Amino acid sequence: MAEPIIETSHLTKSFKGFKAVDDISLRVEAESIHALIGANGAGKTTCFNLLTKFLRPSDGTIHFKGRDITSLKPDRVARLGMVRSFQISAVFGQLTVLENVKLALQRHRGESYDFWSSVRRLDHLRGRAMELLADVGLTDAADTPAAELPYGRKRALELATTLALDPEVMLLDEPMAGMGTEDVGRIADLIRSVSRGRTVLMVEHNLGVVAELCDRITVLARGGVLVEGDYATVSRDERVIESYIGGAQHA
Amino acid sequence: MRRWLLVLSTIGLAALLLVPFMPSLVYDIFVMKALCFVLFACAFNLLLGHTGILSFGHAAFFGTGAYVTGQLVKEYGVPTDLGILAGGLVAALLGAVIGALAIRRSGIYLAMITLAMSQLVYFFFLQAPFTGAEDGLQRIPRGVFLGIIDLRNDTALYYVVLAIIGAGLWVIWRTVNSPFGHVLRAIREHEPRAVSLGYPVARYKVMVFTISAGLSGIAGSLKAIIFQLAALSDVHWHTSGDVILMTLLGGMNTIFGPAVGAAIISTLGHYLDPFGGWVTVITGVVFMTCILVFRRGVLGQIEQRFQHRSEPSTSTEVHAEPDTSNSPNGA
Amino acid sequence: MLFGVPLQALMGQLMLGIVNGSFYAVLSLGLAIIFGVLKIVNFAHGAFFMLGAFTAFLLAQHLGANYWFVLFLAPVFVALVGMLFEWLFLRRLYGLDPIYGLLLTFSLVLVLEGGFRVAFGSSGQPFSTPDMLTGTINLGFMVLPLYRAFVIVAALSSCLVTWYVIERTSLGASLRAATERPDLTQAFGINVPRLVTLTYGAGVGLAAFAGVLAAPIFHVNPSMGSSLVITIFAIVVIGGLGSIKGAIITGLGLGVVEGLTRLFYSEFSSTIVFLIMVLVLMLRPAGLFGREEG
Amino acid sequence: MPEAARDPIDEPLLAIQDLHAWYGESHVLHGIDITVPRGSVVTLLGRNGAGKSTTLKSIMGMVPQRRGSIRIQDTEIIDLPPYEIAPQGVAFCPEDRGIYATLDVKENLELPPRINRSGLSTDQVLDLFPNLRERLHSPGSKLSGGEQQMLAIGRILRTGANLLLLDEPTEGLAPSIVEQIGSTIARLKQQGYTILLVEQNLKFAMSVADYHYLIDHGRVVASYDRRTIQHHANDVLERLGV
Amino acid sequence: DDGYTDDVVRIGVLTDMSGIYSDLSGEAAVTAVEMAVEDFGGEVNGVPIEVIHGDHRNEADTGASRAREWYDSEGVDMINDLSNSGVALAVAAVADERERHAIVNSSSTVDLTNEYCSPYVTHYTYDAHSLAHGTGKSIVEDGGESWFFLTVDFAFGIGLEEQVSEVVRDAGGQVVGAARHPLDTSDFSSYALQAQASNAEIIGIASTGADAINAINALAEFGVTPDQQPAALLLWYDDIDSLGLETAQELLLTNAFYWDADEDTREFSERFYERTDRMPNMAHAGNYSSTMHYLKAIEEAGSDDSAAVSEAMREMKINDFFASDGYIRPNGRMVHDQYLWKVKSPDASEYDYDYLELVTTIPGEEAFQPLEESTCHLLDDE
Ligand SMILES: Nc1ncnc2c1ncn2[C@@H]1O[C@H](COP(=O)(O)OP(=O)(O)OP(=O)(O)O)[C@@H](O)[C@H]1O
Ligand SMILES: Nc1ncnc2c1ncn2[C@@H]1O[C@H](COP(=O)(O)OP(=O)(O)OP(=O)(O)O)[C@@H](O)[C@H]1O
Ligand SMILES: [Mg+2]
Ligand SMILES: [Mg+2]
Repeated sequence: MAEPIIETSHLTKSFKGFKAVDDISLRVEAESIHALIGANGAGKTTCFNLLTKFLRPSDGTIHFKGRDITSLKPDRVARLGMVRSFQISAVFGQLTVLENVKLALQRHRGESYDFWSSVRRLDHLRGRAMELLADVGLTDAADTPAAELPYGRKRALELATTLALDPEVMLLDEPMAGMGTEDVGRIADLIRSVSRGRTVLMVEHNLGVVAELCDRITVLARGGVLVEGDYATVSRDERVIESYIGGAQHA
Repeated sequence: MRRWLLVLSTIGLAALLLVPFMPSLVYDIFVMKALCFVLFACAFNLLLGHTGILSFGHAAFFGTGAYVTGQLVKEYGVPTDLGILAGGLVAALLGAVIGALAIRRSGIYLAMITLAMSQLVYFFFLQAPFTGAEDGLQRIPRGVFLGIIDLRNDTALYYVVLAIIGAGLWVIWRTVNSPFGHVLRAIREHEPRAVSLGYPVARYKVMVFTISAGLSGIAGSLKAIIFQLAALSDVHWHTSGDVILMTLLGGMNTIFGPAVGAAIISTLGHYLDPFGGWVTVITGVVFMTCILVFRRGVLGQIEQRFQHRSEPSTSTEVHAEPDTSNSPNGA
Repeated sequence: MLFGVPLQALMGQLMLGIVNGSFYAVLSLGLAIIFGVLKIVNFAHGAFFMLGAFTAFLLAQHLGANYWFVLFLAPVFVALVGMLFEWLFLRRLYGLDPIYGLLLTFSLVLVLEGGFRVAFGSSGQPFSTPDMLTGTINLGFMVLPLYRAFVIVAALSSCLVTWYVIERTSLGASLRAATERPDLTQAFGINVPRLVTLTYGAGVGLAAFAGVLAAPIFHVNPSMGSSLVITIFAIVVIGGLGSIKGAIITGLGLGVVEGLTRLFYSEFSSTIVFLIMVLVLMLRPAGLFGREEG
Repeated sequence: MPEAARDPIDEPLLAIQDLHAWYGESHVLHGIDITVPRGSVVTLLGRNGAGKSTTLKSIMGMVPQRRGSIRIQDTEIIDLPPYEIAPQGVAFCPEDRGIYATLDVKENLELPPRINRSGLSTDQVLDLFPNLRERLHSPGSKLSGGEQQMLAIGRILRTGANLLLLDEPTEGLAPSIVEQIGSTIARLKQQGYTILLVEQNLKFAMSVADYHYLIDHGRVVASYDRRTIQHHANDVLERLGV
Repeated sequence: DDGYTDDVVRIGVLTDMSGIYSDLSGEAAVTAVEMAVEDFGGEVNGVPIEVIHGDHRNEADTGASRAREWYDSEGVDMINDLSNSGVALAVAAVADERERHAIVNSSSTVDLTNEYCSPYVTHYTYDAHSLAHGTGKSIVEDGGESWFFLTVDFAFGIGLEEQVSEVVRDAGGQVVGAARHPLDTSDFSSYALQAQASNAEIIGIASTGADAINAINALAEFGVTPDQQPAALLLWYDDIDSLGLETAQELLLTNAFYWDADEDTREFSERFYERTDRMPNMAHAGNYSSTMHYLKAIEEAGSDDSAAVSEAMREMKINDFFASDGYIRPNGRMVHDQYLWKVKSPDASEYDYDYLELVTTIPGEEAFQPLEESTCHLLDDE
C-alpha cells in the first residue's frame, strides 16, 4: 500500500464550543480516490476547509506529503499541490469560460504580477486551456461569460479550472451536485480518468457514484469518523445504515 | 457595440484636443479640473469595480499628492515634473501602508479602516505648519515642464495635463487588461476560489491599492499645479464620498464609466450656479434618481443596452446576501 | 492632581464626557439598529438629528408648543418621515450592495440640509431651555446645569427602553428573529417588510430624539448633524456591528474619552475616535462587543 | 383541536400543480404535482438534492423564484407575500430547525404569531416536551440537537395551523428521540392535523404516513399509499440511491 | 468706446450660496451689489453695468476656477464678496495674475494686504487686525487684564488668537491659557469648564458662526459668564439672532456697521430689508459701499482699465453711510472707523432688530495694521 499523502491527527474544529469536526484522524493514500460521506452537517465541508487551511484548526495537525502544513496559508497549500473545489459552484462569473481556465494556467508562469503587460501575452495558454475544456465538454462555451452557464456546466468548469493547476491532490466537494443524470456519468468518468497519477478526496452524497468510483470511504457523523473502509464494508455497517442510509434497507 | 464606443471615444478625444480653441464653449481650466477627477475616479475604481474593495478614504491619497507636489514645488523649488512624480510616489507609499492595514479586514470594516486612516491623514495636514490649514497652500508656481514647456500658459498646461491624465488612464486600462488585472477580477468575482487556485490574494490587494493610490496622488498633484493651491477639502472625507458617487454614477463595472461620472458631477457643480441655494437640493435629487434608476451607472446602462438587446439582464449588479424580505416572488 | 490636572477638574470633565456620551449613545443606538436590520449605513442619521431639532424649534416657536409635548411629538414626526423614505425609496435597494443604500441616504442628506438652508438660512435659531430645567445642581466637584443632568437621564432612559423593547419583548424578539433569518421569520407569518420600515422609523426617531435634546444646548442649524454620522458610525463599529449593548456602552465611553482628549490634546478630540477604531479593528475584528464570525 | 379534523379524508387541504422553482439560474423543481388530503400524513421521499426541501420552501414562499399553482383550501397562495402564507393555516419546521440563536427558548417558542385560538398553549407544548421546560431561558444556540428539534416542532403547534410542513424532523437524532417524534406525529394526526413530511428514513416514513411521493430531479416520479409502498420498498430504495 | 472691455462693466459676486456662510453673505450679498448698481444708475459713463453671481461652495479651487473663468471668458471686471479666507486668497492670486479687480468683504486674513497683496485686490470691511484691535484692545483698556482663549483650530482662529494676545500683552494684560477646539465642535461644555478653571477675567472666543454661538451658549449655561466675561472676536449681527438677546446681552463685538447706527444706515437698511427680508450685516454694507466706490472710480478714470481704476480707487475718499473719510492704502487695505458694540438686554431692546448700542468708535488708523508693518511688496518702492 502507498504512503499516506494527507494525514491528519486529532483534527478538531469548534465554533463557539460546538465541535463541527471532532478529533478526526484521517489518512488518504496517494493516488487513490477517497470519499467522505455523511449526513448534512456531519462536518465534511469543514474538514475540507481545514485541510486546505481556509479554517484554522482548533486542535490537531495536518501533514501533506510528509510535511506539517498546519500553520500554512491557504494559497501556499494550493501552490504545494493540494487544490480544492467548493460545494457551491465557484467560478469567476464575469470572466469567460476560457479566461477562467487561463487564469488557473497563468499561475504557473511568473507573469501574474505584470500589470504593465497585455493579456495577449497569455495567448500561448489557449491551446492547453481548450484541451481542458474539451475534457469537460465545454468547448462550445469557451467564450461565454461563466455566469451565464447552467449550474451543472459551472461545476464542470470548476473541475477544469482545478485540473488546470495539475494538482497532486484534488479535493472535490460534491462535484456532481446540481447536475443532471447524463452529466453525472460524464463527470464520474472524467474524475476516474484524471485520477491516474493523482489523489482525489471527494464529498459525495450519491452512494451509487461513490460505490463505483472510490477506493476508500470515510463516513462522518456529527463531526467524528463513524466507519472507514471500502464500499462493501461501509455499506454493511449497522451504524451507517442506521444513521445515513436509513434502517429500512433490509426491510 | 465596440464600434460605437470607438466612434464615441474618437469624438470625445477630438473634442478634448480642441478645448483650448473653443474658449467660448468650454472653459479649459474647468475641463482640466474635471480631468483630474476623471483620473481620480478611474484610479479609485481599480479597487471598487475591478477588485471589489470599497475604500472610503481615497481623499487621503488625492490630497497627499496635492500637498506634496505643492510643497516641493513652492518651497523647495523642485521642477514641476519631478514634483508631480513625487506626489504620486508618496501617495503610492501611503497607499501601500494603508492598504496593508486595511486589507486585513473586508467589506464595511475595510471601508471604515480606510476612512479612519484618512481622517488621521486629514488631521496631519490640518496640523502641519506648511499647509496653511483652511487657507490652503496658496500660490504654488506652475513652473516649467521637462525644462521646456512653460506651464504658466494655460494652453500649454492644458496639453500637459491632458497627456498626463491620458497616460494615467492608459495605465489603468493596461492594468485591467493585464494578467495582473485578470487576477484582480478573479479576486472580485470569488476570492476564496482565487485563493484556492494558489494566488496570494493579500499581496495582489496591496499592489492594486498602491497603484490606485499612486494614480490618485498624481490626480491631486495635477490639481495643485492647475489651481496653484492645495486645500484641506482635497483630503476631506467629502472628497472620498464624491469619488464613490462619481464611480457609481458612471458605472463601476466599466473601465471608463467613472470618468463619465466624474465629468457629470463636475459639470453639475459648474452649471448649477444659477439655482443659488437650491444647488444642494438639486444635486441630492439627481443623485437619488441616478441611484434608483441607473443602478449600473450611466455607462453601465448604455453598455447593457448594447449588449443585451434581446436577453433579459444577467447579474451585472453587485449583489450582497439577498434580503429575502423583499425578493421578488418570481412567477 | 493627575497629569497636572486637579482631580476635581478631572471629575468634572468625566461628568461632561458622560453627558456628551449620552448623545452618542442615543445616536449610535439608532444607527446600530438600522444597520442590524437593514444592513445599510444610514448616512442621513445626522440629517434626521437636525430634522428633530428643527421640528422641535418650529413646533415650539411657531405653534408655541410645550417642551414636553415637543420632546415626544418631534421624534414621532421624524420617524414618520423616515418610514416614508424607507417605504418609497430605500426598500428598492435591499439585496444590493450596501453601498447603494449608503449613497441614497447620503443624497437624502443633501436634500434635507440644502432644503433647510434654503428655507431657514444657514445661521441658526435660538431654542431656550425649558423653564423647569434651567438652573444648576452642585455636585461638589462641579456645578452641573440641570438641563445637562436631564439629558443624561432622558438619553439613558431612552436607551434603556430601546434595549428593553429589543431584548425583552415579543416585538423585539420578532425584530431579532428578522435580523437573524428574515426568510424564515416571514414564513412564520411575521410581516418583515413592515418590521423593517418600523425599525428605520425607530432608528431615525431616536436620532430625532437626540436632536430635540440637543436643541437647547447645541446651536440649531441645518448643518448641525453633517459631520456627526461618521463619528457615530465609527462608534457603532467599535462597539461591534449588530450589538445594541455595544453601541450604548461605546457611545458613553467615547464621550468620556473625547472629553479627556479635550483636556489633554484638544485639537485631536474629533479625530481620536478614528484612531481608536483602527486599533480596535486590528485587535478585535468584530469590535468590542461584536460576535465574531467564521 | 382543529375543527377540520371531522371533514372527509379525501378532500385536499393542499394541492400543488406544476410547481417550478429556481435558485438563481439553477432550475430545481420541474413541475411538481402533489395533493395532500385533509387529516392525512404525506411524505416526500427522494435522495439528497432531489428537491424535497425546495418544495416545502416553495409553499412557504421562501424560494426566490417559482411558478405554478399552490392552493390551500382553495386559496391560491403562490402570489401572496411570504408573511401572508402562514395565516392561511400552515406552519413550517425547516430542515435545519431554524432555531434563532439570539432568542431564548421561550422567545423562540412564542415567536410565530397565533393564527387562531385552536393552537396549544405554551404550557401544553412544554407538557409535550418536558425537556424544554428546564431550558426555558437558555439561548437557542445552547440547545442540543434533539432539544432544538423538539423546540422547532413545539413552536409551530402553538400557532393553531392545521397543516404542518416538517422537513426531516428525525435528521441527526438519536433513535430514542426519533421514536418519540414518531409517536408525536401519530398523535398529531389523531388530533386532526394534516402533515406534509420530508423524510429520508424510509422505515420511519412507512410507519407514520398514509401517502408517499417519490421525488427525483425536481419531479414526482412515483406515488404510493400505505399498501403499495410495501410492495415497492426495494424500488424505492434503489431510487433513493442506496 | 475703447475704454471698456466688451462695452460693459461686469461685476461678479462670488460667494457661498449654499453652505454654512450663505446667511452671512450669500444671496443677500448679490442683492447688496445689485442695489449699488441700481443706485448708481445702472450704467457708468454710458456703459451698462451687469451683475452676475456664482457659488464657491467654500472650496478654494472652485472659487479660483470660477474667478479665472469669469476674468478670462466672461469679461468680469471685478469680483466682490469672497467669504472664506481660502477662497479669498485663491481668488486674489488669480486677480493679481489676470490684473482684474477683486474686493474682499467677508473674510479676515491679513495675508491679503501683506504677503499676497496686489494693486487689484482691495480688502474692504474688516480683517483680523481690526477685530483684534477693536474688541481686544478696548477690553484691556477697560481693565480686562487676564485672558483665556477658546480658539477654533484653524488658521483663522489661531491667527486671531495671536493678534489679540499681542494686543493684550502690549497693553499690560496677560494671557493665561487657550484651548483649541476642532472646527464644528458642538459640545463646548468641556471648554467652558477649562475656561472657568483658568480664572481669567476675559474669555476670548476666537471662532465664528456655529462654533462661537455654541461656545457662548455653553459659557452661559455653565455659569461662567456673569463672573468671567466672554469677548467674541468675530461675532456677526446675524449671530445675535441665533443666540437670542437673553444669552447674548452684554456681549461686546467689533463690527464695521450696524443698521441702526444713524439716519443713513437706517435708510439703506430699510431698503435692503424690503428686498431681502433681513437686515444687512457689515459684509452686506461693505458689498454695497465697495461696489459704489468701484463704480465711482471707473467714472473718474473714464475707463474700466484695471490699473487706472485701481489708481482712482486708491485716490478717492469714501464717504457714505458705511465709512466717513475712508481710504484705500497702496496695499489694498480700506481704512475706516470700526465700532465696538454691546448687545442690549431684552428689556432694553425696544423694537425688532434693536440689538446693539455703541460703546466706542475705534479710529481706522488704530484699528488697522499700521502701514509700516505691512510686508506688502508694493510698499517697497516707496
Ligand atoms: N463558520 C461556522 N460557524 C458555525 N458553525 C459552523 C460553521 N461552519 C459550519 N458550521 C457547522 O458545522 C457543522 C458541519 O458543517 P459542514 O459544512 O462541515 O457540514 P457538511 O458535512 O459539509 O454538510 P453538507 O452535506 O450539508 O454540506 C454544521 O452543523 C454547521 O452548521
Ligand atoms: N440556497 C440554494 N442555492 C442554490 N442551490 C440550492 C439552494 N438550496 C438548494 N439548492 C439546490 O437545489 C437542489 C434541491 O435541494 P433541496 O434542498 O430541495 O434538496 P432535498 O431534496 O431537500 O435534499 P436533502 O435531502 O439533502 O435535504 C439541490 O441540488 C441543491 O444543491
Ligand atoms: Mg458540505
Ligand atoms: Mg432537504
